[in-house]
This record gives sequence, C-alpha cells and structure tokens, in this order.
Amino acid sequence: MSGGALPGLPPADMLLVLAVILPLFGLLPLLLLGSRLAERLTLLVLAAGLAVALGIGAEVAAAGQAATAFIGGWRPPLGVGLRADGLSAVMLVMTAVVLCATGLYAMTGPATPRAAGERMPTAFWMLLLCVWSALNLVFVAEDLFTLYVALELLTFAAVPLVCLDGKEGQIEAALRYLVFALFGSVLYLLGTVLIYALYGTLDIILAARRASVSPGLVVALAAMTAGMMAKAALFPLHLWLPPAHSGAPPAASAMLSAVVIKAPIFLLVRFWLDLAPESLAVKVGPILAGLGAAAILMCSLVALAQHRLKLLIAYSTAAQIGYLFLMFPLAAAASAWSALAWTGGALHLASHAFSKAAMFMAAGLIAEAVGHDRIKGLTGLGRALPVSVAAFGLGGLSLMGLPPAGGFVAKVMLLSAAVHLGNWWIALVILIGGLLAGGYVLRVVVPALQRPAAPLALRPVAGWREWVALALALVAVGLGFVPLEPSAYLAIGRPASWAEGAP
Amino acid sequence: MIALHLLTGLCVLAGLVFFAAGTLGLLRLPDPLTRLHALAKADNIGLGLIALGVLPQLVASGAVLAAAKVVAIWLLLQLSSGAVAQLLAEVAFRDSETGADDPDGAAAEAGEP
Amino acid sequence: MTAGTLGGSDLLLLSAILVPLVLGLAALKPWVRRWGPTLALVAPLPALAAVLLVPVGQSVLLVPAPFRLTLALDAPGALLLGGAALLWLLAGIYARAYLKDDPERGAFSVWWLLTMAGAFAVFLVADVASFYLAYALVSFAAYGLAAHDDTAEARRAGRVYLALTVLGEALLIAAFVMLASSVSGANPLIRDAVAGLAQSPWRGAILGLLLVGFTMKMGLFPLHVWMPLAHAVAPVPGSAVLSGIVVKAGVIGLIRFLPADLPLAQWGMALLTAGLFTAFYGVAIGLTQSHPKRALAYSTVSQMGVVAAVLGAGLAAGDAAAPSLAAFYALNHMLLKGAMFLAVGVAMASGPRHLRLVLIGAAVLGLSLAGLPFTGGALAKYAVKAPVGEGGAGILLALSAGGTTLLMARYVLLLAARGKGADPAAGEAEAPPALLVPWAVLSGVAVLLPFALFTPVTGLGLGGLFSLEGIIKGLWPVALGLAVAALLYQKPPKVSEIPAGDILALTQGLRPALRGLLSAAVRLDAGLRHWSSAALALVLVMVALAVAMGEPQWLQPLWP
Amino acid sequence: MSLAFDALLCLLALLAALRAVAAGEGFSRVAAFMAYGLILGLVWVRLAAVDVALTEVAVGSGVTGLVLLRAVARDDAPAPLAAGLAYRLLAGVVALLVFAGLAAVVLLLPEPAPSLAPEVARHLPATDLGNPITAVLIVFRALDTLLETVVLLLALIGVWALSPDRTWAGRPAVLLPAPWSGALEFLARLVVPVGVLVGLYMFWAGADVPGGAFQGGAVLAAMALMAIAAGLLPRPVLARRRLRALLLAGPFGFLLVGVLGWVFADAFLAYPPGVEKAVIILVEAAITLSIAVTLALLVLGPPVAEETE
Amino acid sequence: MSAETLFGLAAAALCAIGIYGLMVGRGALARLIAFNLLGGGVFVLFGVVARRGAGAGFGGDPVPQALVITGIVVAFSATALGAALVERLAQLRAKGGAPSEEPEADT
Repeated sequence: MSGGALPGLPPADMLLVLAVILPLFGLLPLLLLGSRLAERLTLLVLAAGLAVALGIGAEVAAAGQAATAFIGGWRPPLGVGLRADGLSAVMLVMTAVVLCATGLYAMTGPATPRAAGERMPTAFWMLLLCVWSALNLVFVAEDLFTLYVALELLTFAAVPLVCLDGKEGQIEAALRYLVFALFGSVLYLLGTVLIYALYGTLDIILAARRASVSPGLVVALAAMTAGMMAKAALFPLHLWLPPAHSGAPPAASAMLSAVVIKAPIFLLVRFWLDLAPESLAVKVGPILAGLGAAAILMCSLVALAQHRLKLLIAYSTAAQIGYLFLMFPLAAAASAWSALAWTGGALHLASHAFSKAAMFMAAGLIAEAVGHDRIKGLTGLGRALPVSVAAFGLGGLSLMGLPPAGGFVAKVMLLSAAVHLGNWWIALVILIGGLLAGGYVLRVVVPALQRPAAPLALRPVAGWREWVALALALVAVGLGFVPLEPSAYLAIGRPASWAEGAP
Repeated sequence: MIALHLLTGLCVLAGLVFFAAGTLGLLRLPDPLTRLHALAKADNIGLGLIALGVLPQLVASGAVLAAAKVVAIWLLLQLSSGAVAQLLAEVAFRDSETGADDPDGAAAEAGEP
Repeated sequence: MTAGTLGGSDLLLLSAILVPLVLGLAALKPWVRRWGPTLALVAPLPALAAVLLVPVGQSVLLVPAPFRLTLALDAPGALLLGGAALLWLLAGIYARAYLKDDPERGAFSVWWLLTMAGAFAVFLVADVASFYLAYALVSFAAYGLAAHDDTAEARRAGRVYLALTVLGEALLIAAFVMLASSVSGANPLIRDAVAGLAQSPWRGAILGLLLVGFTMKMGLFPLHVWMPLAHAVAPVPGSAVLSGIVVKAGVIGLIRFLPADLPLAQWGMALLTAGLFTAFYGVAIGLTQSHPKRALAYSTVSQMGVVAAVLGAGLAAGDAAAPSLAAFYALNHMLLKGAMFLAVGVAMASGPRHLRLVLIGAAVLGLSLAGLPFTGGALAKYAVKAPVGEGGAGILLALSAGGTTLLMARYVLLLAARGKGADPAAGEAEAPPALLVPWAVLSGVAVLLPFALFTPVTGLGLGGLFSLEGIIKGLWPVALGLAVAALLYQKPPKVSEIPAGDILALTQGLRPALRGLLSAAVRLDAGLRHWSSAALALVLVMVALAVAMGEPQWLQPLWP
Repeated sequence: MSLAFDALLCLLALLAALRAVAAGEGFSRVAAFMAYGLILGLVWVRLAAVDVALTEVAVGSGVTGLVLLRAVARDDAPAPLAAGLAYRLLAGVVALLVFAGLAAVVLLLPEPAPSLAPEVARHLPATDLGNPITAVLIVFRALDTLLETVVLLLALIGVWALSPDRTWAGRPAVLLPAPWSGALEFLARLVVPVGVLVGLYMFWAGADVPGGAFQGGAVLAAMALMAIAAGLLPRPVLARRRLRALLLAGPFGFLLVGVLGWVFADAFLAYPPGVEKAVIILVEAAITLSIAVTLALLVLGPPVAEETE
Repeated sequence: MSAETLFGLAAAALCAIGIYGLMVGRGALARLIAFNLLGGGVFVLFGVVARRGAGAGFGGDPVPQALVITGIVVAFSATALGAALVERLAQLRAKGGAPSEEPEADT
C-alpha cells in the first residue's frame, strides 16, 4: 500500500486499478443484456467511475505524491506499474466528467430519436465503456507495451464509433482512420522495441534513468513521436480527423474530439518530459511547435471556409491540437516559466475537452432540430434553441481565449511563458489563432443571434440534453477562475520516480 | 551407418526431383485440371520420399516421437492435399462447364493453390 | 483596503456592477425580459449612488490573492462613472418611450443591461485581469446595441465592429501579458503593473500595443472606421450610449495604463499628433455627411482626437494632472453628445412648430461642445489648455474648436431638414413628454454640470475664465467657425457624401485577396488529406525528427 | 552452414514481402502475404522462439490470411490506378532512408545485450510454470493479456456493429459459397476431431512446453470453421446467450480471478499462493475457449440477413 | 555477422518494405497487408532482441517473445476489423450508395 490513504477511501493502488477495470466490469455483461438494461448499467458504471476518478484525485492531493500500483505485485522492470501523478489525476477526472456528460446526453429519453433497433444503442454503450477503460489506462500506465495495447483498445473502440450510423461516407472515414492510426501505432511499437533493445526495460521511469543520447534512442523517440502525431492528427497528418469526427453521431464525435484525441498528446507529453533526456527535448521542441503553429493557422483558415457545422468544429479540433504542441519548446526549457507553460498546456487540454464536447453536443441538437448541418440555414436559431446556441457560444468563447473562460487563462499562461522565454513567433501564433478562432465561432453565433429571416420549422429536442451541453460549457467557463500561476497540483509526482511509497 | 546416410541422401534427392517436376508441371501445363494433377501427385510423392529419407536419421538418434510426428505430418498432408485438389478440381470443372471461364484465365489463376 | 468585512461603501461599489449584470442575465428568461426596459431604469441607480456617496480613493479587495479582484474609485473613474450613470438613467427613460412599439425591445434591454454592467466595471476595476474581463464585456455587449435593427447595413456594421473588437482584444491581451509579467504575482494591480513598466524590457512594445488597442476603441484615425457605421445604425438611445459611454472605455484604459509620472516624449508626441489629426479629419468627413447621426458620430471621432491629444501632451510632459483633466473633458463630451443624439430622436417625433424649440436646444448644445464662453464646454476647453500649453498644439486645439462649431452648425442644419421632412403626419404634434423631458434634463445638466465640477477637478478659480482675456480666447474660434458656416450656407459647395467608414472602402480590394487565401488554404488542405501525401508526410516527419536529434559525428564512420 | 540457411530464409521473406507490396491484383497480394507469414514462422524457429512461431503461423498468417482472402473475394471494387512513378521513386528513397537508419541502429545495439531473462528465471519457480513465455504472459504481465482478450472481443463488437440494424441478431454470411462437396465433408470428418485434440493438447502443454492459450485457441477456431464450412455445424445465431457467454468466459473469468487476487494475495491479478498452477490452468482454459470462439466469429463476419436454410 | 545481426538487418528491410507498401499501396486492403508486413518486421526485430538477450537457461529473453504473441493477436484483430470495414464498404457501394458528401478521389 503506498502513500497515506485517505480515511474512508480504498487505498490508492486499488483505486488506480479500479479506474481501469471498472469500465471493463461494466462492458462485459452488456453483451448479454438488451439496450435498455445496457444503458442503465452503463450510467451506473459511469457514476461509480466518476467517484473513483475523484477518489484518485483526492488521494494524490492528500498524499502529495503520485499514487502507484503494481499489477500482480510484480514491480517493474518485470511487472507492469500503474502510476497517477498530478497531471494523470486531472486527466482522469476530466475524462470521467466528459464521458458522464456524454452518457447523459446519449441517454434515451422521451424526445430522443428512437434508434432503429438494438444494434446502435448497445454497440454505443459498449464502445463508450471501452474508450473509457483505454483512456484511463493511457493516463496511468507507465509501461510502454501496456500503453501500446491501451492505444489499440482505444482505436478499436473509436473506429466503430465513427461509423455507427452505417452510412457509406462514414465507413470510408472510419477505414481511413483505422489504417492511418494503425500505421502510427506500429511506428510507436518500432520505437518501443528499440527502447527495450537499448535499456532492457519497457518501464518509462527506469528507461528514463538509463537513457543516454545514442542513435538508437534518437530513432526510437523519432518513431514513437511520429506515431503519436499520426494518432493525434497533428497537421499535416490530419487527413482522417475531419471526416471521422464530423461523420460520427453527435455523442460519439463529442467523445472523440474531447478526450480520445488527447490520449496520444498526453503520451507525447509523458515521453518528452519524463523519458527523453533534456538535450533531445530542446532540439525537437521547435519542430513540434512549428507543426503546431501550422496546424493552428491552416486548420483555422479551412474551418473559416467550411459550409457544414460539424466539419467546422472538426477542423477547429485539428487547429486547437496545434496549441498543445506549442507547449513543448516552452515546457522543455528548464526555467520557472516552463512550469507556467506546462500548467497552461494542461489547462488548455482540459478546457478544450469541455468546450469541444459542449460544441459537438450543441451541433448535434441543432442538426436534430433543424434537420440539416449547413451553417447558412442557422440564422435566427438563437431564439428557437437558446440553450444550445448558448452552449455553442460559451464553448466558442473558450476556444477564442476570451475571459472568463478556461481557454483565456491557458492562453495567457502560454503567452507569458512564450514572451519570457523569448519565443516571439509562438506568442504571435497564439494571438493569430485566437483571432481566427473568433472568426469561425462568431461566423456561426452572430447569425444565430439575429432575427430569423423565415420562421424556422423545428423538430422538438429534449430540453435536458441541451442543459447537459450547457453544463459542460459552463465547466469550461468555470476553468477560467484557475489562478494565473504554475499549479502546485500538477507538480505532484514530477520528476517521475518509483522511489516514493513502498520501497 | 554409411548405408543409412547414403539411403537418406538418395531418398531426399529423389524427393527433390519430384518436387521440381511438380513445380515444372505447374508452370508449363495449359489448364487448371492438368496442373492440379501434376501438383497433387508430384508433391505428395516428393514429401513421402523426403519423410522416408529423414525417418532413419531420427530413429537412429533415438527421437522416436519426432519420427512418429513426421509420419503423422505426411499422413495429414496426404489427406489435406488430396481433398483440396478435389475441391479445386470441382471448382475448375464447374467454371469450365458453365463457361464462366473468364477470357484472361482468371479462373485458371484462381485454381493455383 | 477593507479586505475582510465589506463596508457599506464597498457593497455600494460592488452593487454598481452586480445589479445591472444580474438584471441583464436574469433578462435572458422570457418572463423577466418583458420587464427589461423598466429594469433598465433601476440598474444605474446604485452606480449613481456610489459616485455620490463613496469617497474618492476608496478601494476594496473582493477576492484575496492569487486572484486579487479589486475595485477602486479614483478621480477620473468617479467623473466618468457619474456621467455614465446619469446618461444611462436618462437614456433609459428615453429608450423606454422610444422603443415602446418595437417587438425586439426585450432583447435590446438585455444587451443594454450587459453593456451597462461592463461600462461601470471598466471604470471601477483596479486589477489587470478583471479590467480585461470588463473591457471584453462592454465591447462585445455593445455589439447588441449597434446591430439591433435587422437591416443588411446593421449586419455589415456589426461585422466590422466585431472584427475590429476581436483584433483589439488580441492586441490588449498581448500588452497586458507583457505588462503583468514584469511584476511578480499572478494578477497585479494596474497601478503596480504600470509602475513596473519603466524598467520592463519590452516597454516600447507594451506602449505601442496599449495605444493601438485603446485608441481603436476611442476611434482614432485610421481605426475609427467602425464608429460612424455602428453609431448610425443603432437606435437613437443606443447611439447615445455608444457614443457617450462605450467609447470612454478606451479613454479610461489610456488613463489607467499610461504612466502618469514617467515622461515619454516620443510616445506622447505621437499620441498628440494622431489626436490632433483625427480632430480635424473627423470634422472634415463629418461635414460631408447627410444624416445627423453620422455627423455626430464623426464629431465623436473628432472630440476623442482632442482627448487623445490632451493625454498625449500629458504623457510627453509627464504631467500627472493631465489624466483627470482629460476625464473632465470626456465627461463634458459624454453628456453633450448623449443629449445631441437624443435631440435627433426628439426632432424626428416633433412637428415643424416644436422643431424650432428643439433646434434652439441643439444649437446651445453644439455651441457648448465648441466651447462658447459661459457654457460648460468653455470650462472643459479651458481646463485642457494647461497640459497642451500655448505652443503650436494649443493653437491647433483652438482651431479644432472652430471646426467643431462648423460641424455643429451642419448638424443643426441636418436636424432641421430631418425634422420637417421626416414625419408630415406629426403636423402640430409635440414630441411625447417621455422623450422631451429626459432630453431637456440631460441638456441642462450637460451645459451646467461642468461649472460645479470645474474647481474640484482643476483647482483653478472660475475668475480666470470670466476675465476679458479668457472670454476673447474662448470666443474667437467659435466666431470664426460661425462665420465660415454662414459663408458655406450661402454657397453650398458641391461635395458628394463620403460613405460612412470612409477608408473602409479601401478594404474592399482586400476581400477578393482574403477569399483567394481561403480557397488556397482549402486546396492545400485537400491536397494534404490524400492518403499518399499524408503517409509520405508521416515518414518524412519521422526522418526529420531523427535528423534533428542526431549529431553529425554519428555519420563519421561513413566518410572516415 | 546454418548462416547460409538463415540468409536464404531472409531472402525468401524479403521476396515474399516485395511480392505482397508490388503485386497488382488483390488475390496474388494475399497469397504472397500468406507465404510471407509461413516463412516468418521458420524465421521464428531459427530465433529459438517456438511459441511465437506457432502463433505467427496460426494467427499471423493463417487466420489473418483467411480474413484477407474473404475480404478480397467480397471486395469487387475496381483496382484503383497505381501511384505515379515519381511518387513511387520518392517513397522508395524514403523507405531506403528508413532502412539505413534502422540497420545502423541494429548494428550499433549495445553488446552485453540487456535482458530480463535472468529476472524471469529467478521468479519462474514462484509461478511453478515450466514455459517462461506463458509465465510472462499470464503472471508477470497479466494485464497485457487481459487487455488483449478485451481487444479481440472489442474487434468482434466492432465487426458486428457494421451489420445493418435489422440483422443484429441474425447469422453470419455463408463462408464457402460452393455447393456441398463430398471431399470437404470427408476431410472435415477426419481432420476436425484430430485437430480439436491437437488444439487442446497445445493449450494443456502450454504451461511447460511451447504452446498456450492463443495457439491452442487458433487451432480450435480453425477446426470450428472447417466444420461449419463442411456443413457439419450450422452457422451460429450470433444473438444467442450461450454463444455470447462463451465469448465472455475468457476476459470476464480473467477479470474475476484478478479481483480475487485482491482478496487472497493483496494485489490485482496476483495468484493465491500454493494453488497458482491450478488457477492459471483454469484461467488459460477460459481464455482458450473464448479465443477459439472469437477468432471463428471474426472470420465468419458480421450478421447478415436472417436466412432460412 | 552473427545470425541475430542478419535477422536484424532482414527485420529492418521488412520494416522498410512495409513502410514503402503503406505509402504506395492503393486501396485499403493493400495498405492493411502493408501494415501487417511492417508489423511482421517489427516483431522479427523483437525476436532478434530476444535472441540477443538469451541466457539463464532460455534460448531467448521470454519477455519480448511474450510481447510478440500479444502483438500478433492485436494486429490480427486490427486486420479483421479493417477487412470487415472494406467488405461493408464494398457492399454499400455495390448497392449504389450515394457518394459521400465530399467526393474525395482516393488517389
């Protein structure tokens, strides 16, 4: 048992393992149940999982050090270790909240469209739990091969989600997503085998301790980073994201854009700040930031030119991912300001998750009510669907980086770090990104607030689903009240080591 | 001992000859049925001879179980290649019968194992 | 600094902001929105009370570190807050009558209340982060007032306004980040941040961004294009508030963020020249306008130029008194301009006989703005003479007063035309009292209030003004302006009307270029999203990463 | 002498791989890929990893090849035009660059190769298993294996989710569209029982000699498919509870044993001391059963229209 | 030139061929096969590392060999999912499904 367990809460290592296997416990019986029972069981598991995630967060805060667990009692390098430091705990809680909201949003209520048969709802609930288990594992696993299996579990759950409606365009998008993601994960595997060949261990922390700059490590990190960039759809590797995220059913695209896309990014942060030696991180930082900047500028411009609402939001995801890559050169430099950049990046990761999930849910409700996805036909919608447009607007507010949203605080933190570390072009890109985000958000919100030219014929939409979207948007706004200083919570468990806790 | 090695060498060599004949038949013969005929016959006898050649070596070195496995493999192959050849022949025959034989001999190509 | 318990005056300061904000958000509910216009009357009262009761210099820490949300009432803030509260109250009464048969008045009142909350907050907050929050609130909520009518022109004006507002926000956040980071701690007070400006390494960049960001809100050339568009399309009470108060957010920004005691000659001169140029430019374009509201909008551009000039002079000389004098001038402009916009509405609604009365009132307001002796405007002009000094700038300042007189004459002329032709059915009808009374009260206050405030703000006696030499100095620019107006009235020159947002027309050329850029981006994106290019890109990225991390000596064995 | 054989083996593998990439037509590409898989099986034997050789041949080229063959047969889309010569040259150059990088790294691998073999040897007796690979799979890295069974199940759920709504509870499509053939039935009647015996033996022997759950499961799946193709067994109705319970046996069983680990051995997926071998065999049996059913259903594909045979 | 180095270079070559196939491959099936080739190459690399780490009475380090078994099964499930997607796509296209919203030429 490691770390001082909070009274009343089960020990930290049990919670860690629970976070991974609880969704599996929920998933497996679903095969035997009908879709109504499946829904109820999933919502129950979602609630329990949220409690576990919050428990882990509390344990890490109370113990002031990372929570650790060893599978089967075997310590690395032989066994597999799970470890949740400050950042992992934040990611676990973020994922739990977003997926609970998605569950509520996708719940069949009086006004939700009747699913044609058992296939869609049952498959959706199973895939949701799989996504959750995989994400939790990605955030806590410290073993490179376990991370590979977790990433594959995530991809195999995300691909069917994309083509759940079964239309031809979506299946083509899902196929393209699957094969490109596989290309990425096999490159990651190539990196993993080289790391094992060099250091005889797959554990990130032990490998980091033995890591020294050598051709093998360089090729390994290059392959792993390229693989993760392919799975994170960083520009110019974003071919699969727009069709996949816009084609998926609304609840699924909310999940995909908000949390599934964050797993490979989290791993990149894990590699470049825990595993790789400082000298390599400084060399690679500019390349990652350069591609991130290209992503922000290019994908925002293309988002401005989109005619369909969901495609606009999907391109916005591709652009916002660019911000997260701007963090690497800032966080790699060993200075007080890099801690601020590190906090800004984590905050952007979280606030983008909440605001993007809210925007996709709102877009789904708007498409349901109006019957089409074209931006042109949305004039005057603000009066008909005020709550959905408000959710979309508040989410957009966070993307634009305007106070009082979380996106604003993250932008200020990254800007301050960029200014102090002298990366002027990063500061400029952040500002231009905010402008372009303003462009493509206001392009939808402003016509919605005007008076409709012709009265809109709307199909009824369940009120509580709109409030779920608005609640998520309000959480993104709530993140705006995070203090503008390096967060102590995120510093727990850094630099990573197994030393603390049980010897 | 020398006789043993001689026997093994001879058998394996003969087996190889049959395999070569089978492959030559595959490349040279015109239509699927005759190719199947060549392959099924030649490869089976080839494998039989090689198994025959290897058996004494194994028995001599005391690995009786391995020898039994080699024989089992040979038997399984007899069975499966015979049945598969039969199936392919049925398909080839039905295609040539119904004239579904595509002009560019795709069916013939499909006949190839 | 009463951090713990919130005293009576602290609560008053807080409620000045919270009451309009809460009412505005509550008005989102349909049944509250029906009472919107009446709520709009109640909302400014706490602010008015705060200005009257709370001693100047009082500040309250709402949320302790690391947020440090603080409100503070300093001299310029109190002046502008008082004027704003008064104008919101009277314009609110006016708007209730003006919009009584407009179906969308509920929505208008939501934007009205939110802009009010933002405006009061901008004048009160004392820390950087909440200033940015208040500034963003007043800027984006004002969009609702501008783009109220559902006409194509209103939508275009709204788009231009939003584009420039988002640009302004980006510039300001960059400046605030650099400003705040020179002081330790998460969210410094504006005072401390500005104090740290002297030795901050990016002083030039910060000042540049601050000046551009705030003068864009004030409508200084060349970033004034949005103001004539927005103020012309807004309904009359909306234009009054936009031109009167929302523009002052830029003024208070400059007052707060420019170092009072650190003489910066070049930045000061730059602001001074830009201000003076805008003063004359506004008058020149305003004269060609055919609608009284657009003429007034250009007059605001011109007057804000004067305020910028005053602040520039103060910055150049490091004169600590300049900000409060500029605030006094801005207050005078706020009330006069508000009254003039309301006059347009009253003129529209009254028949020919009553129109004469309205025209006389408007003329008085115009002359007061121009600085005719014995009017409030003269006091304002006299007050700002000190920082600008007697040199070339002083003369130009006086000349701009002449220009303003000319523009005001044009405005009265347009008002007369507008009055007769606008509403023949009005016949002998008199403007409804709900419009007439608030306008009359506002005009009276606008002309007389400076007399009460002159000595406390400037510390000078009134005597100097009423001396013969003072009268002469105030009179000749006005006389000159009237003479030229009479001359032009005889032989009106054939000058075609310059479209509102004058130099915006130049940007029409930009539109196809922008569209070209978008389609190029889409084509590049479509190209990159083919499988062959993406797969190749992935492998090239891997190779690039490896090469970037590699060291040259690893290739040594290849060529020993 | 053996180096020459290894070189020949490598050459064959490269040729098969090149053929699989360069072949124009879908079927010959899959045929080349299956040949590649079998040659890799030999490579694994040469690398002294018989367990992996079994898995590579059974799953890597056998079942994968079967799935690809089925896909080639059903995907009658016209073969899209090949990439331009310039692009192919560029791709070739880049591939060579990657080869050079990897080859350099392989040549520069550290000489006393770091290895966990001694670590495994030290802890092997605690698991009282003979086969170290099974020990690593089921004991030391048990979480990977648990997740792997879930991955397989998830792939099946993904494949089933592709069916149209109305046939969610139907039967999978016919595997072999040919009419009944005596030869196939004869072959099935003879080989299936022997195959099942071999599969069970491979699972049972996995504890001590090369073999194990995955290899045994693959052989059992093959036998099931042969029986269904020959008509000895009907195509299963996918919504039947019993079939789905079989699917769950592996992952759920493993999960339950893992949770029991908390109770008896104070760590998740730890085996109660003293009865490790029995529990491990039990778990492996459940996994073998589930893998056999899952692999078979994956090859059979999504449920299509309900047919009255 | 030991056997391990030979197989190591062969594995590197297989990876290169796989990557070439993934770049040049036309149509999803060709790419799936190229993915399996690349996967096979990486797994042989695992095998070489295992063989180099032989010792303590084993012919090869059991940990990477166990990983390869897991990897092969995961690669198979990926290929099965991909193949099912390809078949479903062919089925829909054969039924004259409406072309997807943006007719992207899959060149």
